Amino acid sequence: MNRQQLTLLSIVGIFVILLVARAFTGNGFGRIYVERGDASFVKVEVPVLDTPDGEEAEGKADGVRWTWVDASSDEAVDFAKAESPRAAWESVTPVSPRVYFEATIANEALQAAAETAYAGAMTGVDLGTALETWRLALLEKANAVAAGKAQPAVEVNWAALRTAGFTRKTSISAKAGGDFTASLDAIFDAARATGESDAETTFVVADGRGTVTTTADDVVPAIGLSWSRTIGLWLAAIFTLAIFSFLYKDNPLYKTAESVVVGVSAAYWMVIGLWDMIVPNLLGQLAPGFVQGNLIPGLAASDPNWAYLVPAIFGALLLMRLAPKGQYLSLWTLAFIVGTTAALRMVAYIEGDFLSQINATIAPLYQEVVNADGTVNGYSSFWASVRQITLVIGVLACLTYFFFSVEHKGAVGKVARVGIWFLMITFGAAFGFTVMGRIALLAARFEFLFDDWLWLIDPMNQRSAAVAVSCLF
Amino acid sequence: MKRPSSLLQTNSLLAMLTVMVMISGAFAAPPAPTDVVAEDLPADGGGAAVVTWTIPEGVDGLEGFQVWRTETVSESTSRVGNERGAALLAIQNQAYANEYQRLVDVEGVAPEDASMQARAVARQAVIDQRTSVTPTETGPHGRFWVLVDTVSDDTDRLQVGKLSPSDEYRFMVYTVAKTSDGGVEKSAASAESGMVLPVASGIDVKRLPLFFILALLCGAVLFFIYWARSGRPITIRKIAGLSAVDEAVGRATEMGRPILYVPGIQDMDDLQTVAGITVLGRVAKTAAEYDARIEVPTSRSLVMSAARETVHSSYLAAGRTDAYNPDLIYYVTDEQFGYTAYASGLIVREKPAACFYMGCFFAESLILAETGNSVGAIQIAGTAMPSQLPFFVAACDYTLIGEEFFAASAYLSGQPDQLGSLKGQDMGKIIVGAVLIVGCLIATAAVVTGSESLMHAVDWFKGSVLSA
Amino acid sequence: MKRIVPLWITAIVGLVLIISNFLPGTRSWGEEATTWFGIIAAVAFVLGGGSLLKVHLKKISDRNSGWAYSMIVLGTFSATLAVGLFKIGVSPNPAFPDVPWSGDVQGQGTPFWWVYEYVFKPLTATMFAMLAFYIASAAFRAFRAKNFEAVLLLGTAFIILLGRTFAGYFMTSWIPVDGPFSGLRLEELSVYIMQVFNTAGNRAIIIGIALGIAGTSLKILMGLDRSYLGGGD
Amino acid sequence: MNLIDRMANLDRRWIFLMMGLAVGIPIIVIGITGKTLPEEPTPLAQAAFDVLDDLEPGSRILMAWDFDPASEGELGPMATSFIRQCAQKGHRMYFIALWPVGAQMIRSSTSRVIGGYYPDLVYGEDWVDLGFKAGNEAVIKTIVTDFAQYFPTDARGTSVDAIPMMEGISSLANFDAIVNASAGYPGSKEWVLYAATPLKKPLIVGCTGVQAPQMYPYVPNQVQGLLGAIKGAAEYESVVNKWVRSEQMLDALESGGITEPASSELAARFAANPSEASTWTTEAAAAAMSPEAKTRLIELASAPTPGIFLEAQRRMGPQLVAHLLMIGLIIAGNAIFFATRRRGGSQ
Repeated sequence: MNRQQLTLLSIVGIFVILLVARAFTGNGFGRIYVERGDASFVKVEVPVLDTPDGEEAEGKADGVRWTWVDASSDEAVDFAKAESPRAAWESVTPVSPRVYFEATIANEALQAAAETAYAGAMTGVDLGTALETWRLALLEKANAVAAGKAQPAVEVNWAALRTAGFTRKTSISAKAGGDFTASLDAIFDAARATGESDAETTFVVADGRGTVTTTADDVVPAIGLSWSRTIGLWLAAIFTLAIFSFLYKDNPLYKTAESVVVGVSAAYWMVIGLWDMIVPNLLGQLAPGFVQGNLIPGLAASDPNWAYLVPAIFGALLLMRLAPKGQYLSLWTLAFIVGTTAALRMVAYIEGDFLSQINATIAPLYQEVVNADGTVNGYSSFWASVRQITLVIGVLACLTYFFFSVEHKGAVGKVARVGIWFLMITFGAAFGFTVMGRIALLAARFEFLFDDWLWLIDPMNQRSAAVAVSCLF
Repeated sequence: MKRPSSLLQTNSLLAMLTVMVMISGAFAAPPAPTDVVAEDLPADGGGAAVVTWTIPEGVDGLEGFQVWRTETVSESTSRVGNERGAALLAIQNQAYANEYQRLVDVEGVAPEDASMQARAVARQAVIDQRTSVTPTETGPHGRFWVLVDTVSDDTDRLQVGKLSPSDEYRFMVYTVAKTSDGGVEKSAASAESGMVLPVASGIDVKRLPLFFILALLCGAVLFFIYWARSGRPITIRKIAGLSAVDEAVGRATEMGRPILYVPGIQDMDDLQTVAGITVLGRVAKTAAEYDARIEVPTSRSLVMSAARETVHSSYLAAGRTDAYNPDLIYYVTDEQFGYTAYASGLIVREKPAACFYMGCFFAESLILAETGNSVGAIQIAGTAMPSQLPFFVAACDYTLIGEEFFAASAYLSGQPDQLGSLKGQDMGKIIVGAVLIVGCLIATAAVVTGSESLMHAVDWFKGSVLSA
Repeated sequence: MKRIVPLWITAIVGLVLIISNFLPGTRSWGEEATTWFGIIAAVAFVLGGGSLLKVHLKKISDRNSGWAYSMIVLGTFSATLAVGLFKIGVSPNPAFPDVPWSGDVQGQGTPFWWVYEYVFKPLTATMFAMLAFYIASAAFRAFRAKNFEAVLLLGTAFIILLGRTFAGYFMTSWIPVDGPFSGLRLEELSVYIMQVFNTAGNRAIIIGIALGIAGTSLKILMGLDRSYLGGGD
Repeated sequence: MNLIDRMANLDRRWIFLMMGLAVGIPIIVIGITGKTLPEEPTPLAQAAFDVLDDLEPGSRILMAWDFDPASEGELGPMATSFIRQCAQKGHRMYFIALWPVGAQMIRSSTSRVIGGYYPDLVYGEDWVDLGFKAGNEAVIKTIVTDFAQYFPTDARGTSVDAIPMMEGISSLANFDAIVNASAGYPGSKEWVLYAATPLKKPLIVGCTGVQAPQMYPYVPNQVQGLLGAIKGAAEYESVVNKWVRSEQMLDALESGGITEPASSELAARFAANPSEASTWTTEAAAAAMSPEAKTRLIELASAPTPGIFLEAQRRMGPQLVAHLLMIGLIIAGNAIFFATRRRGGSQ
């Protein structure tokens, strides 16, 4: 076995060991959980408060305004009618695995508790007392179950949960996640008041025993695995490793990743350029009505600004570069680009760099540092002065090095050499800082692999700490 | 966890102060300033006005003056809008509370239903009363005023900035004086000034020093360009690394391997790319003469076409148009690392004998230089990116540091324009050196001798000439 | 004609932008020009995509070596472009649910966001992270203390590398903070180097570059430097 | 082949492996133990904090996020801490990006900090995301005098006229400070040249290690606060974390009925030594406090800082080991170089 193979083996080996260790310990890794819900909206007429007197903006006539509101908001409850236009789609919110785990533990505890029937007599007369006793007993049991779950279970028995009377709202939601007491209380409160918590979940007292039943047959779990994002995460991890594989040797995997990044980035820039710049800033000026009506309804409608035909034409000329003929026309646009940047930079560099840097360097060579009691601190003054003198000498010497009209001989040569020393120290500092930056970037990538993908570490407390440590030891 | 805005606090404080002032003012208010005149600040960039007034005679315990200005139209609109909004909101809340109370207490409606019905009634109340709400619009002289600034007692002039050049303003001034019991009192409002529009004038005088310095530097460059054009010789010091170009190209020819030329990853609007393309012209010419293959992957499509034209004319100049292959000069991607990945892959695959990195580089400098090093290529780099220089210095055989790169481009082109402008820039450096030495010495002298006039001179120079 | 028009465009645009700095009345002209510049810059992204398409289509049709990778480039390019341009899978803006194209294409959860989050981001970030490895390799093989200049460079780098971590503090923590030699503590020393030597060196570089940029800009605006139009003259 | 030759021809992949381990192992160790190295803020990081702290609450801060995922490792923690300080202080934040991917950086940092820890901030009143605009320095140059020209809408497609906090914003001059997180061009240098210098506005720059040395000459005239590389981020992060904790304790103390001067003094004391808070509440002076406020105070004192606000400080661990490795590699490389050269010379 030669050294190359050994290196490869070491690198691959480390990752394989990590992967295997993760795969066989804990409760899986590299998954993304989301909470699914409904985003539904309704168009209603609401009163307008803040229009200045006498100004009747469009759609704001008669002190009312047509607007879309969230279907669960107060406005929707008040003003929505049966015929009001409605729209809805699925909303997806990512949740950390911890929320999912906690919800699972809570639900298991709750389920275990709810399955325990109340043993004593439960008649209509002292139903309240009986319920309370039962509630406490169930809570105790639920707590015991939850306490025994140092390791969160990953499998959720949805059928059992349904039987236990769970609807999406009362059981597994990010908000109630982990708090089974609240869920249990909600059911009992409902039971005390009406004997019914909602249309589907029923608390029944029969034969002296209390049970929770449900008639709902398709309870959709709110929190669950997101396949698209989980696949995405694994893809990201594979791409990360594919790029790292170039460190060993150029290989097809790397070349594939390379091609992907070329294709994706070019398209990404195009899309962003179109939606963030061309549509609002160019089309929004040339065809404000169309843009406002179809693409950016929030844009204030105004009259077309025909001056923007100029950049449109320049843009079109630039694209002539792709055409088989008339490519020279794109030089016109290039001329515009070059002229703009040259002029912008000429003024800004002279003002912001040239003058301001001279300004910052001009200071007394003798710097007086005064103590709190008003006396001059000789020691500090000395060093402050040395500092200023060094700075001025450094600037002058480096400028001499960049002086091209004179050969570097004699006195000029000596000063230029001092300048080189200053430059080398400058480059050394740049080197140190650059190393610093690069390592931080690598650390961030490793954090992605170890944290998001392998779930080896958990600095953001997204999963329970027990899971992370248990897989290593 | 937001702390209450201190703006509110200041406002309420101000109101309290005003009340206090009004109360004490009822006894013996000091006289208001007279002759309040407002004028547009001449020769500025717009948005500034000067207010002057006459200090009233014989005011006991004169503290200073308060300058107020009128609201602009947009300020009025938004204030009025806010006031109306608040008033309507109050009406709505009141109507809701009344109706809810009535429904629950009198009609015995269930709370949920009551709340719904009450909201509908409240909504109707807003619609009904929307025209009856008229916000206040008062102040002295029938206007609404905004406090600009408070100035000391010996001041009779205030320059007001941060105005909108498209709005008209009037000003008025209050006298503020101390009362005998230690309080503060304010005079009645002065007569308001005439209308002033703080327009921009033809020339912004504050920026004139910048203009002159720009003209001086540009003049030096132009002078030496014409000096050089007239045929007078311009010497440029030897630049180590340039002589290596021929050597590198020669070696590529010997080994039969290609030359890789990377003109940076910025577009043609970056001057380093322009310099890189200039150097490319020279390298391509040498390559054409030696019959070496030169490959130029670019990160911008514009750079690609510029490079194609440059290389084409180089081949033309070398009389080798037959050997010119535009396909070797091509666009890869705009994306920095997409490009780097491609270029470093290319180095590994094609093993060029010589690599040139001339232009604007960022993080890819190290990857390219290190990869080039690993295939044993002669590497010559030139960039003005200070952050990338340490890596080129370390990993390449020759490096053109910063301005040296531009100088090299001038030197290689041999054009009088380029050389002349280099000389002109050197003049700029002489000016910098002189200003620095003189400036520091005068500043030192000012500190050591404690001379006020010297100190003022330095401050004036730094304040108005060097920071236009 | 081919050369004259661009030269005039450059000169006029440049002149307008420069005078707009000094004549407030012309400021709005400068604003217009810079806004147009931004739009053209966005069009340049389109040009970039178009050029990429052209290059790789040619590669595929010529069956150049590695044309299969060009297929991947084209495939990912068109897929990303499609989900982005047509806002596939994007829910409308909650404030305007009746306008189907009003949605935010970059919003979390959209297919375009997915491409960003799971393809673009890991790939570009990892490419950058590779620099840490190259820098280590360069440290071992390339940074030689060949001469005095190189010693200065490396020595400074050492001080910065140590001074900017806990190691520097640990190594020189025995030097009293308020004593006369406190400046020799590594963390102090690294600050001193940055604020004096580094500032001096960079200041000279900055001043030189500013002069160079002013000179070159002038030549470009006056039509003396036409290299951006391709060719030397 | 002897040892020196073998070392001189060492396959660079071994060095890659060493670097990988030097970074990877500390990450795992720190990730499991949760311990970070102590940070002492340098004057530059403190200055960055002070500029934002000295502004009145409600000040308008332009947050220019000019970076991409490639530099997120360095700049992400700075962005997080900038937002945290501004949100805690009650500043109004205006986010813009000059890098195409910067828009995503704005989204991720705001959703992490504002979404996760300051949910009571209202979009459009306390912060607004104006998104990406193409044009590099031309964007800055334009908005110095006219903001709406480039930004007719925010990133969500709402007209700026309909956004409450955009009222009174007509140009960059209306902002109180500019905060920039920058990974290159366009970035901090452009903000210095085109905005901070002509407008003389306070500018705080958080930049990558690569840029930091070039930004030093601008301090303190053109740049008021400079955070360079992950070290700058870690220092600033620790300053902000300490301040936020003492602010929260201050709230708890004030709501518990401790008078204002006493509570600010106490908050500073407890922030320096959190364990003191739990013992102090038993003292007589604490008797005035309500039990809820007491519990809250102890909770605040003993609660760990959330993981996302320790990102930079955690990364200082791998940083330390990797720096030592780099120094070792340079020394080893030179030792081999001189050893071979000497031998070569004697032949």
